[in-house]
Amino acid sequence: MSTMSLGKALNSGLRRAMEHDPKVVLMGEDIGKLGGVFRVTEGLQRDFGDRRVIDTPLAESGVIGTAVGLAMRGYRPVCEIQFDGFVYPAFDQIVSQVAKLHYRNEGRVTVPLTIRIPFGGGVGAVEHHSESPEAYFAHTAGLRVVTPSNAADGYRMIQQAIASDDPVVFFEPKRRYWEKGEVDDDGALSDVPLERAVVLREGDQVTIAAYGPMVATALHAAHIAEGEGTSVEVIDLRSLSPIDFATLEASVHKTGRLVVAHEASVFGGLGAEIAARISERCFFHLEAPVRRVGGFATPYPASRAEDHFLPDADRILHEVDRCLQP
Amino acid sequence: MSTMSLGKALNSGLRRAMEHDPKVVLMGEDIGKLGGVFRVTEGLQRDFGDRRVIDTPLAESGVIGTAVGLAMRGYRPVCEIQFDGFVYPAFDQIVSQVAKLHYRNEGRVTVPLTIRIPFGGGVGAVEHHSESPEAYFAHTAGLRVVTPSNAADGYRMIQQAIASDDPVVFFEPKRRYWEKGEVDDDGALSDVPLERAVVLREGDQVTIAAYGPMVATALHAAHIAEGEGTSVEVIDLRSLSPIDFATLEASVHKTGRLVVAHEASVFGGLGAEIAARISERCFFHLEAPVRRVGGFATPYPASRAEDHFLPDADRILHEVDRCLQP
Amino acid sequence: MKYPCRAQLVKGVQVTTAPVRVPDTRIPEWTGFDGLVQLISVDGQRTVGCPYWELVGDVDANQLRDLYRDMAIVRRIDAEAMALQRQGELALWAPLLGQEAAQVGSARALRHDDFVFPSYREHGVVYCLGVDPVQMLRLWRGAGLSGWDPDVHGIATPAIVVGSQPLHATGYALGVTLDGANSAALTYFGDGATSEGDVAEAFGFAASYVVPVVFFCQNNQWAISEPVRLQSHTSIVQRGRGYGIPGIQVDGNDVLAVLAATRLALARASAGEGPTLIEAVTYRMGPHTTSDDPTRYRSAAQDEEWRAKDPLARLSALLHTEGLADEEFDRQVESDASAVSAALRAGCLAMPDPEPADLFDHVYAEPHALLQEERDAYAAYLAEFDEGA
Amino acid sequence: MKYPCRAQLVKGVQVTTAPVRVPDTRIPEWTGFDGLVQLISVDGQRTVGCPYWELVGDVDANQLRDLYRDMAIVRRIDAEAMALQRQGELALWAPLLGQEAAQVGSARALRHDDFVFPSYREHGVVYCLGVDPVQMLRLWRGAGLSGWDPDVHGIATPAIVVGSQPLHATGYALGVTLDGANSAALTYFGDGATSEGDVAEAFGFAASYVVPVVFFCQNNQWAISEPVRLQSHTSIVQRGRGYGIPGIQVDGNDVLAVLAATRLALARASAGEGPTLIEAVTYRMGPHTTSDDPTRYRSAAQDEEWRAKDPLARLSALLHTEGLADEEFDRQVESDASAVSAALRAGCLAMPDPEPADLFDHVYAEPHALLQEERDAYAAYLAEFDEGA
Ligand SMILES: Cc1ncc(C[n+]2csc(CCOP(=O)(O)OP(=O)(O)O)c2C)c(N)n1
Ligand SMILES: Cc1ncc(C[n+]2csc(CCOP(=O)(O)OP(=O)(O)O)c2C)c(N)n1
Ligand SMILES: [Mg+2]
Ligand SMILES: [Mg+2]
Repeated sequence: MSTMSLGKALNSGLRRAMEHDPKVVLMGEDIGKLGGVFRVTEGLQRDFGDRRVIDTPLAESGVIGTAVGLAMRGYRPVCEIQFDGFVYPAFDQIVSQVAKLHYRNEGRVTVPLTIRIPFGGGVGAVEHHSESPEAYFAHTAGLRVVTPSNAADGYRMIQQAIASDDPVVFFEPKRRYWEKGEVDDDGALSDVPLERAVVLREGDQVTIAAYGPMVATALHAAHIAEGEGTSVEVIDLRSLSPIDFATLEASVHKTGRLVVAHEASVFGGLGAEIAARISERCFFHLEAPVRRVGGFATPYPASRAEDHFLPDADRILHEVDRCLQP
Repeated sequence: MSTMSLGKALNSGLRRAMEHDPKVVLMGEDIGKLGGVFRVTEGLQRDFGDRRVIDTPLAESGVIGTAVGLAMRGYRPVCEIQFDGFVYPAFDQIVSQVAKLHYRNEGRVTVPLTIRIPFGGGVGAVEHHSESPEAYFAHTAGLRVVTPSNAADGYRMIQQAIASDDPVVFFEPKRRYWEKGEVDDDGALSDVPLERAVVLREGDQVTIAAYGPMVATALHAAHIAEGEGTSVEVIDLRSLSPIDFATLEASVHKTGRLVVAHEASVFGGLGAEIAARISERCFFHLEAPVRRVGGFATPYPASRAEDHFLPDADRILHEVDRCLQP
Repeated sequence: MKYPCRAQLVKGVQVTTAPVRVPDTRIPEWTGFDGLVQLISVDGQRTVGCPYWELVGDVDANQLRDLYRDMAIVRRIDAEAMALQRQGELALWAPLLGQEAAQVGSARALRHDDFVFPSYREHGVVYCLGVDPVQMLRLWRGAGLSGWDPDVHGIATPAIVVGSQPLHATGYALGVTLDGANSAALTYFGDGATSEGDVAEAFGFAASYVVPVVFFCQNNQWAISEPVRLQSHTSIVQRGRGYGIPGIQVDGNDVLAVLAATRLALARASAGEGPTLIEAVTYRMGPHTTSDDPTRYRSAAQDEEWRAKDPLARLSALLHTEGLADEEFDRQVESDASAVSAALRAGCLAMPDPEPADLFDHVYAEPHALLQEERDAYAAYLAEFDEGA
Repeated sequence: MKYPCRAQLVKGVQVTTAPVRVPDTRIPEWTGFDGLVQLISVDGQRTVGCPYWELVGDVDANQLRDLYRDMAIVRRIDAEAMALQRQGELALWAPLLGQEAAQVGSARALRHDDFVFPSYREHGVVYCLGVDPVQMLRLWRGAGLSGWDPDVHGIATPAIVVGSQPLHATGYALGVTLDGANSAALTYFGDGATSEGDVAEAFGFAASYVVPVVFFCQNNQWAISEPVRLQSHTSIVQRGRGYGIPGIQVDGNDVLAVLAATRLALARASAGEGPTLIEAVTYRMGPHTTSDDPTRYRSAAQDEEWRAKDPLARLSALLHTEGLADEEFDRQVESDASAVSAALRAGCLAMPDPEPADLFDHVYAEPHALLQEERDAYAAYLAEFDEGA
């Protein structure tokens, strides 16, 4: 065990994956000498060479499209998209090729691609650097979508994503890159499957489901609630496609109340899928309607207004309270 | 009043809009001499010239990106994307530019763009020609998303979309292009606002909400249900962003039951947003959980299997029945 | 009727591997050649003085006849597919009529370990790589989304999204380089595709990484209703030069010239000299697809002009004037082609439709909870009907 | 301290409209010029023999001094912004240090009705178009997403998505053509941006439609940590030639050469000759942004080499050796620059933060039910706290 930041844990996980499988190659803008703008690939080109850690020309569709060809040649490419807002030029290659090649070829072709995307706000950035596009990818059949919320998961999940024979869109909560945690980097890989959600905090009155950057916020809210005498259960979804509804249902059967939190706009966000399915499956268990808290139906605002856009513990607790007095 | 197909109604609506405003220009692949692969722009280049009906090079991002520049110069471009599956190369220009320019410029710039996209399946096409990507755009703040289900709406809504100062993604249900209906092409423009849903058939036991190509299927299902003694109300959403929840709520207050149908994959589709919001707002009115029927979590299949993928009246009625015996 | 399988390709024209045929030292000279590469004139005469002749010096009478037979069979496959579509057996078909030389000539230059990324119109290439023509029809019939195993035949499932495949070829070629292999990737695309950003990005990546990829553009003058001039006011080969990618403009209706140019490009790739852009100047003699109506946008005169340049007529004239073919040969080719088309029709009609359950297969390579749930629910739903009945 | 507003631009260097200065008959000759355009040598001497001198024949001592003052002020604005960022007043800043000549030279060639589509680094251009520097800081401070009215100043809000703006410029230029106007659109982008498919598509559309757009690429040798060679093994001007777009490679640290080249390109545009690609060869002397650490990827030696080519030092040397400037002038420029930076700092600190309610404004131009609902709900939510307090 050692203590490290999420960013460092991802770096260690990438290193471990590269040691483990010579077919793993990293591609992206500025990932070589610079080590990526968030330093997640720091030192990897130095140690594995520029044939395994490849700086690409400045073109996202080109990064993903060439990675598809590499995968068809037997490689396991891990592509870095520099920021959430810059994945869109690659959208066609991801949605029409990466997601569909296995299906199109009836299983004869696999595309074990991992697409790393630092996502979310809260870092005071300029436009296009704080987006949460996960719903676009989760709605796209053929892709798996996951996001770690802490260093331990970052270290494990990046290796699981790379090892998966399916394409995985791997969202990294950028504002949590610097948060430290205990990482089991000497032990064997965790046996928690990539698509499993985990209960991070037990409670019996209200369940909060969150993922990525909002998990820490949800835990904070639960802590405050406890002080106010409310027992809140917090679930870290980890996988956004598929979503582990079994874990969510079990929790809601216990609490009867659910609040879903994410940074993305509420309208058409993943909270909708969760609220829809839980409302259907737990129809007779819900004491109150499922509440969603998230971004507004606006583009991501100027950074000096982002604290209003981003759900904080107060806004989550506001919905928790509404669940308790419907 | 005259009777015409949806395709012809759209053609007439485009013509009317071009006559009405000299700043309206059409752009797209093969829209000139060919009149578009579905002939929706037939005869328009002949009558308005190749400076107002512009064939573009084969590049979707280029079509939308240049249309943005034209809009900034004071034009009102109407772009045709040849098929649903070919809008993705333009995704970045649509999501990062078209949707955000007005907000970015704090209202000083408007982008009155209309993006026409024939969408949906059921026409026995090869891959990429039967997709339903509406959820991607509905989840994107800054865009309006609408879809007509019949000739009368096609004629009116295309003119309303073009007249709107907001960018509108205009989905055309391609398998309904040839279905005829009464069009009020001599009277004044309808006063039904673009973002309003309409009740196409009244009923008091179950509400079916559908849009675009599924509206006819929903009406058919309602007709069968009536024969079986079940009274079904059918709502045509028409606008997918924003969604007219007031009309939906009023209906559910009456019926207490809701089935949402669309061709897109259920997981993360717009049915989720509708089910989530109605389950929340009508928590104490719902007699049964909101049911969703739609595409599976698979890419669009080979056309000889599409009848299994696409919801038909039977699959809708299956959910109607589940609502009646929860 | 048998079809050459990948293994059998070790016999015949196509195995003349470029390294043997093309001395590296001569590559710059040939690459430097400026102007249209043509070895057989429109009226079937061998042109004199073109240095590319040396690249096909090994092509003897037998091989010339093989090339003709390939083109004749491919044209017949295309005609039969058109007929099947008109009869409702196929959902759609994109005819290659007029592009037989561009496709057969380039395909026959491939080495056994090269890999091809085609578009939807390369039926002739698919045939040359040993795919059973019946399997070509599968995606056009809507019985599946693909037809063959890319690894068995060395050719990917056709790209329908215009311009999406050159990046895949470039990435594959990067893999070839990382493997230290000396094969190449070859990708086909059209004149219209050159406008897509993805094709430009492929040029950029290939030039930057100096990978063994051949960009083979069939400039058939039209992108559905749009003439090539709408895409570009300059020749397509010039596009590549902007990236430092040498271009070869070849008469796409001259099978020998195409064979020579493609061999050169593959040799450059294997010699570590990076990408080459080949522009095969040809013509789409038929409609864009069976859904298209060319009379709306192009003149009969242009069709006429190009019919005079027919790739088969040209080679046939050469074979006959040089006494390399006689009526017996023509009869033989005719009967071979008939056999292929008969088998094609029979195979098409016998092709099974997909089963409902197939719908849920191969979305993911690994188990997926939601998909399993939907599969079970749909099976249960269908079962209710059976009970009902 | 006043800033020239759009109207005032009718005085000064920048209004010498190309049609007047550039006789259409001479355009082909200048465009045909091959090689790097340089009018002032690195050591501040006027070069001899370059035909581009004629394009700046009107630039007298006053105008030369104006150009120098512009560059000095712009460099000071940049330095002050860097300082403000280091002090936490700005979220980020992308310095233009080293690119003053490329930006001032090109901006001063603009006619009053031209329209500019810049990237995030064109602070010098924004200044020349009369925008209050304080407004430039707004988006970098996070106080808003933009800073000025594009229509008032003839310059769009900077594009942050690399490569997205050349298509906008091309579409705007198409609009100019449809209007029958004779102004032009000019767009700035970097060497790295040339790899993006959108930039290639812009070249393609502009060449196909022959529209009045100038593609101005500042090749500052780096795209964050990536050297230009990773993007292209050929010169950037060559990219344009692949589309039939003439290219002018100019010494980007020579303000006069840049002024001349841009005037020529704008003249071509107005003469109906279509797009021109200008590659201004320059250097990003600072970090990519305040978040960057160039020591990780580039050598001090390269920095040294380029410091010797400093665009300001060069013009200053010329002004002084030719007796067009004295210490008094230097002092005056210094005090003008100080005044600008003092006003900049004051304005930055005084800049108000956005109000919560602003968040919901201008998402749509027309009423939107969901947005109104969310706005009201959030206002009510905030109100609860006030009650609570
Ligand atoms: C990205 C994309 N846009 C549009 C289409 C529709 N489409 C199919 S083929 C075609 C024309 C292609 O022309 P070209 O590249 O010259 O190839 P050809 O059909 O002539 O062989 C178009 C516009 C598509 N398949 N993909
Ligand atoms: C589409 C996109 N991808 C990545 C980025 C992140 N990014 C910002 S600037 C930059 C480098 C741009 O280099 P260049 O085009 O040479 O312009 P310069 O910064 O040198 O002025 C990158 C990769 C972005 N803003 N947009
Ligand atoms: Mg073509
Ligand atoms: Mg640069």
